[in-house]
Amino acid sequence: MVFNDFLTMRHELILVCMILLVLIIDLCVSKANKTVMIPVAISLFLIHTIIGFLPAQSGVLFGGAYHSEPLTVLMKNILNIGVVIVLLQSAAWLQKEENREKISEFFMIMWATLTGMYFMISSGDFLMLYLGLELATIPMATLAAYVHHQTKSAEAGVKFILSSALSSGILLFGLSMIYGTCGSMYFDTIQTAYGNAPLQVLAFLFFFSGMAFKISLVPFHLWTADVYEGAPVNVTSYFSVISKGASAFILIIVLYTVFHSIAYLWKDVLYIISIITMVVGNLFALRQQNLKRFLAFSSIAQAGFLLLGLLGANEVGMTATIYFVLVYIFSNLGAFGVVSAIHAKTGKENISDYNGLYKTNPLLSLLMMLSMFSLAGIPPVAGFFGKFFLFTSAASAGYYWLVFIAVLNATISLYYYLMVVKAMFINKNDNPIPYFKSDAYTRVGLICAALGIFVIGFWSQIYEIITSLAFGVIK
Amino acid sequence: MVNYAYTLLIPLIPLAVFLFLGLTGHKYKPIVSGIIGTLGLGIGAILSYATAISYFFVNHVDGTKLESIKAFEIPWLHITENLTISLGSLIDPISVMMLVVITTVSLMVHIYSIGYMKGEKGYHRFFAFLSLFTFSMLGLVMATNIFQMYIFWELVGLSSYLLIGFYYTKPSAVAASKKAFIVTRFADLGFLIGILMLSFFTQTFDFQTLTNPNGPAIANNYGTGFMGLSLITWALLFIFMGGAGKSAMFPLHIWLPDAMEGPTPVSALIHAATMVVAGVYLVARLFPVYALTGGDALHVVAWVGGFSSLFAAVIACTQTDIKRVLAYSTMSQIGYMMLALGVSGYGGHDGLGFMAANFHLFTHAMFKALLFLGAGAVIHAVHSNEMGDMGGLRKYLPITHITFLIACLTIAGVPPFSGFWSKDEILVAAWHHDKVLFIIEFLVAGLTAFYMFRLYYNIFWNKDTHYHHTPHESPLVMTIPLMILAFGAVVSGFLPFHKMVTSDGMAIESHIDFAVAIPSVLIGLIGIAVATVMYRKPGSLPDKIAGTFKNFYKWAYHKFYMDEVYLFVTKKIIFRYISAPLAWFDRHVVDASMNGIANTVDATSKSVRGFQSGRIQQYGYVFVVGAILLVLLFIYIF
Amino acid sequence: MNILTLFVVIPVLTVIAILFSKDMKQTRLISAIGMGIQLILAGILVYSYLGMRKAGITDEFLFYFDALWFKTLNIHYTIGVDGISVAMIALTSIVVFAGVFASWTVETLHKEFFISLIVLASGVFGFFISLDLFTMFLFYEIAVIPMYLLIGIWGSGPKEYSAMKLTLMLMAGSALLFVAILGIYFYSAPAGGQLTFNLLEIAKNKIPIEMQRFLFPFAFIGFGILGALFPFHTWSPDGHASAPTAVSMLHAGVLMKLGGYGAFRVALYLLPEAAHEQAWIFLILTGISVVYGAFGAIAQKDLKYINAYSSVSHCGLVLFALLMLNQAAMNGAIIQMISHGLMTALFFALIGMIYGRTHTRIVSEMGGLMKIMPFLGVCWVIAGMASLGLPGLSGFVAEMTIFIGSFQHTDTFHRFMTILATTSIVVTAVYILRVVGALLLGPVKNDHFLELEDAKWYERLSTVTLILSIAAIGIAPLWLSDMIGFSLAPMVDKINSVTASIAGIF
Amino acid sequence: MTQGIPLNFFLIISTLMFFIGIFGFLTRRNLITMLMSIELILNAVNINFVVFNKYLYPQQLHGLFFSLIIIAVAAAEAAVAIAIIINIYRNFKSIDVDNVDEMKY
Repeated sequence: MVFNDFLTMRHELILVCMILLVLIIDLCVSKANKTVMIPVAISLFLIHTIIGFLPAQSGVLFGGAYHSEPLTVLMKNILNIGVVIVLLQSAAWLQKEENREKISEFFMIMWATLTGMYFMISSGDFLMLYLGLELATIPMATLAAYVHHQTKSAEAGVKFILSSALSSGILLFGLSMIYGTCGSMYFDTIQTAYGNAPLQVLAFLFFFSGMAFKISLVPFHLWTADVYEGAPVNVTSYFSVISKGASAFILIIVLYTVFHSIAYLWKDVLYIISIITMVVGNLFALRQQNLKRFLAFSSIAQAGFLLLGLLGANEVGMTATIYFVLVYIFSNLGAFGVVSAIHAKTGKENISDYNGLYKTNPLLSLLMMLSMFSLAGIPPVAGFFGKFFLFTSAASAGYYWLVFIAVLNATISLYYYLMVVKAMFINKNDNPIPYFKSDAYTRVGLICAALGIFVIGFWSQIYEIITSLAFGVIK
Repeated sequence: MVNYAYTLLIPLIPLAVFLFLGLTGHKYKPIVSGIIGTLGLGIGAILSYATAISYFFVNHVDGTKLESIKAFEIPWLHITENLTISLGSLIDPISVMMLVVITTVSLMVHIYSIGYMKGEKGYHRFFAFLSLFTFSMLGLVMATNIFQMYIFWELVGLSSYLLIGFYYTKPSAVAASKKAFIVTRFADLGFLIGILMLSFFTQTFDFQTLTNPNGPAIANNYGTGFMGLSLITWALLFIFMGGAGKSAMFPLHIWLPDAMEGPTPVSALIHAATMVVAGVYLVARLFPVYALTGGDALHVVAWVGGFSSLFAAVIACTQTDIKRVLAYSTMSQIGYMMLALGVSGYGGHDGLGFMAANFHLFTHAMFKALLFLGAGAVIHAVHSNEMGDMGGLRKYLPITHITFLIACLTIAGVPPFSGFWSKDEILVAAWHHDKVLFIIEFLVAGLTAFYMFRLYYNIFWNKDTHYHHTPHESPLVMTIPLMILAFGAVVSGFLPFHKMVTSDGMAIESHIDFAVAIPSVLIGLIGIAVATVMYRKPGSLPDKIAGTFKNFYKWAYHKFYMDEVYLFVTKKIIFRYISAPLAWFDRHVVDASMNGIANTVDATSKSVRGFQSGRIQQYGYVFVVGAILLVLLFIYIF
Repeated sequence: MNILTLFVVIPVLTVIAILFSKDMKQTRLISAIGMGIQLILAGILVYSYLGMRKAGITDEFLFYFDALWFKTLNIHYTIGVDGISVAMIALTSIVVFAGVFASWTVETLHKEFFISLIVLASGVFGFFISLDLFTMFLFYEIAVIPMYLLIGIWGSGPKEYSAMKLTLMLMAGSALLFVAILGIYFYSAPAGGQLTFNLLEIAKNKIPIEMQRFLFPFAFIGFGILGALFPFHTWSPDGHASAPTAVSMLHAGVLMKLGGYGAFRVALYLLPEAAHEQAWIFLILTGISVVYGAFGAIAQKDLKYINAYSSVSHCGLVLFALLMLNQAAMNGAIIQMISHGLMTALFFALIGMIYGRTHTRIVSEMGGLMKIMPFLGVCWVIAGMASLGLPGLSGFVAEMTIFIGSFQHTDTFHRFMTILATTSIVVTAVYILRVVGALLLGPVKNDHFLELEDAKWYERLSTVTLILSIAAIGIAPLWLSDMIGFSLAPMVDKINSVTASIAGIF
Repeated sequence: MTQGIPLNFFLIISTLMFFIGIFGFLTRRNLITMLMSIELILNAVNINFVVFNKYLYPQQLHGLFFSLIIIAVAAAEAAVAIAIIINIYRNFKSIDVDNVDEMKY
């Protein structure tokens, strides 16, 4: 291993160094002014993000267990941007009295999970994938249970850790069979060796259900709502945006490379799962009162849409999916940003609490409305483009009826997104949430999200870049 | 060939007057608008007289054909490559005749109204509407193509609506105007469908092409299309439906009596002299097509006309509202004209009926306008429409009395008044064509004389009613038109119509056929005599007679319950059994099904919430089962 | 910059300007100016368009402009206008202009109101100028969504319900549309060719007939829902009844026209074979909505409901005529769109003004208003006359062109349907006169109405603008119908060039 | 020495363990026992990897490594899980899974 090889896995290494740095700095900072860690950590991560954009060299390490390509780099950068915004938005909440002494933990754990995701994305064999998966999952549970004195938070933690353990158990069982039938863990080898022997199908389905758990596809989604509701807002947004996005990326890579030979099979699986997911997600989202829970189900429905992109099984599909994840990150972060800002100030997180919000906090409610429209796929905000391209890719494979069902579901989803808009703009309220000024971090975070929501759609370059990278991945 | 392009001014001047008065009328003293309107029409009248003289006499050599001249035409709308709607003015015998009629009567009515409407609010509005009507009517008669005619046909309907509803705060007037518009509109639907069919077959709207004996309408044989009648016949019948509506032929007549809610001059202008004869004019305009395509349509025309005339005459005998009597007499007289057209043939002496119809149209315009204006003068004097409130007025209203008497004699067909000549021609035509129709018309002649003189006596003789303020003769501005029209009523019979207005433009020789003339005069006299006996002096005789024909009288008095029938159809059937159910259907079926979708979604979402039980183990259970289901699905099914 | 792009840019600029306005006066002034410019621009457009035609330029689309947007999917920003879209743009600018003045006195959240109104307008303009299915769809949805806020916030009655219903039904429509657009896209070029969203390119290529059969219902119903196609029209009565004045004006006047326009441009123009095959089904549906709407209107009590149902009837006539698939009828359909747009806007404006005074829309509670507010009364009568198709007003021109055109169809079934449709003119007369009689004429029912005053200057401005345009079309229709006809001819030829396996059911 | 035992026996054992584990996870009420049943599942997986490696691909060591790593990760997982369960105990005063359903629907 020479120095160059380390440069290949730059993202991971730098992030690990960052974690250690935070640890060290934290030791030097006295308990009284732990809050200083917030700017430090955020700026550190900002640096990391910027470095991430510097031209990276692609290559393969550890005999193919780790590989880095422009596409994976792009995925990691997308995640980084998301994380930056999440961090900015969580500042206000971290500054609270009860969280003071755990600020650094928050950063370190979050980044640890991020490292895990990096490894998953760049993994070239299932061993690395599994390691990354666990690294991304186990610390997440502690994040969910971050506020240890809250029963809800604890409950969320235990629910997450147990069900994720179960899912990774099943996933592993699948992996073991893959190993048994292919005699290797390396993607390249498996790809060539993979057929449609019952055992292999079984293995694939076990593996898939393990991944589906991460993206929370129906029927592997049930943990989502509870964990999202129980976990602190910012953790929830991290869950719903970053971790989901990462798992989507990995699913793309795995499906398009390793299991490319049995595409005909997993297409059927996705077809069914996507329909169920959209429908169930919408049905549950319809009657939620708690915004976090509401967003949880909406994100499930979104995951259902996302599968349509995968169904294309071609460059268009790949591009569309990655693009959609990007759009989704911004739209969802816009929504969560508002929720967390309001939660940090007032601790309210029910839709009914938002009645008449526009009267008092016009900007927040405007951003909320934009995010809602973006999630519902209404032009001119980015969501429209994301959905359009997703459905295009599905249609390119001739799934017109699926597209039709999906668009109808989008209409249903519009209903509950509009309910939030209605609450803020139309409903009357005697004592609405009073006007407040949120701190600089939050505002920056919100502005970033808003910009993203607006720009990404119209700025076709982004889409073109993704396309240019997407080509050639499919072998 | 003379250039008649200036005839364009005849309709355009009233239009200008209408716009001017409508937009700025309220700014001036009422009288100003009256004068402006009258002047405008005066010019129009002079122009049309000039046209008539130059067309019939100056520029026409006896014995030659009276050509129809397209004086002016501009395209208005291209619909298909063949079908173009254009606006223009057509100069031929009937249009010129109508020009004269309309401008004359309208001018008279304008002058009369200056006095009659004095002190009414909305004075300028009244004159504006009068001008609008005149404009539309002139445009109608000068139409170069059937679609232009339809356009102005509708406009005429509108102005009639506006004028009937002139007293728009009076519910009865509002109702009447609405009724008039909708009934005629319904008839116009027939007209429109007729036009559609005609234009579909002939690919033209133009009258000259249509009426050309070698043109597509007549030359091409469209065979028997539907129910044994050729499609062209159906088209003509539909068109006649339009005409019947405007001309208040049975069963589309019900709007006419109610239309008397309008100011009396309006009744004189629209519902006696001009608009109601539009139907006759329409048939006359398309006459060659009617006559030369089998003539089945003409039979319908004849019988509808005949029946209507009898029907109306019977009702007229029982009415007590003087304007309604006149209204029914109008209907009956128009029935005459229709019948005349119906019994006519094309060309030569067969075309007698055609000539007679137009002749009667002309004379009728004169004396019926006179009658209405006279009635107006009476009403103006006693402030009532009811015969019961009148009587012995000859002392108070000498001029009105005389002119009214002249009019009655004219309509009763007493020689040498004009009515005699025109009616005689019609009877002759009927005699030659169909005896049954002749008998009907013969009876109607008698009835006409009877009810007119019943009216006359009830107003001017009979009992000496005591008026709490003595009625006085109307001002000159009102009486002069009466005299002028009376003059017209007397002399217009001597016009050489047989030279001027004939089916094919060639002059025909006409002579008094004494075999028909004498009996018709006699029955007229009999009618007058009976009326004299019954109504000259107050007496119980009328009631006795009414008593003897109790039921029949009752039916006739209630206009044979036509209104009730219509009310039943519109209110009950259409409104209650079509619209209301439709509205209900729309709310509770169509709309409900849309909402139903939403509700089902909502209900489902309520019912599935149990899945999210909040118990980890159940989550795990679903997880595992889901995975296993997938496996089963894909290993054993695919 | 291309003049057409201005039609989208100016509204955006206006919106930005409104953001900085201080109070209601400024807001409405700005929006009035902005939309005034828009109106002038439309005038210029019509003028120069006619000029270029006179100069003998015979390209199908003028002011053509094309910019690549998304390379991989070959999505372009393609704009251009032919006679049809020019007419629609003119209509839109007039109605929006009138709408701004009709909502002159909006107090609550005035900024937001005018912003959403103008965003809606920009969406409509964008839809009419764009030749690329993607941008078309984009603008379509931009035009639909502000409706929710406009009705939900400033509406009356069960506004949330109506707003939600309207939005969801229209969105369901766009769902159908979406499938159709994608389907067309993936067959827009022969195998191996470069796929495209560009209308003109697609029209050159023949989409396989099976695909057309599958896509046509999606496309037609998708647009039909917006065009109040029976039985998907039920959003319209509730929506209109709850919407504030200007919104009803824009919605019935312009937005519903997107339906007809799109149905023509996409469904019929791009899928001609299927159109020929399936026309009869939709002819029956539209025929129903023509008569049904009219009869429905008779039974209504609320002014807005009456007008909403009459809109169903009139818009039904538009689709009906389009499905006749011949030059004359389609020409009539487009004139009908414009005419109905103007007169229904006028109607809703007047309803709003009267409601603003009497605070009721129930016909039976009013009466004798002609005495009290003659100006509004006369305007109402004119609007009524226009809608019952009186010569000299736009309605007549449109309806007659449609009826004569449709009756030229060689197929008996079509001619029969035409006669069925003609009956609507009588029914229309019935409910129009009923309202005129009960509302304006007769004695004054409610003495409180006696002190109500007649129209203000801004109300006069907005109504007079509309009336003038209605009369202009009604009196001199030739230039309009020729302008439309010129652009229509090649498209109709293209539609009829195909030989359908079944033509109608007879 | 293991020559005598055919591969299938191991597979059957492991599969049994796997499903016993799942059964335990779904039925036991005690959070700790649930955790233990998950360990059971993981061990089943381990057996799989090892025997596959030993019987089918004796020339390489992927399976062994994988099982080693699984063991390590499982330990970490258990540590975190137990920490959280202790936290649960603090909040709920019990580690019975039935109490942990505050959030639902």
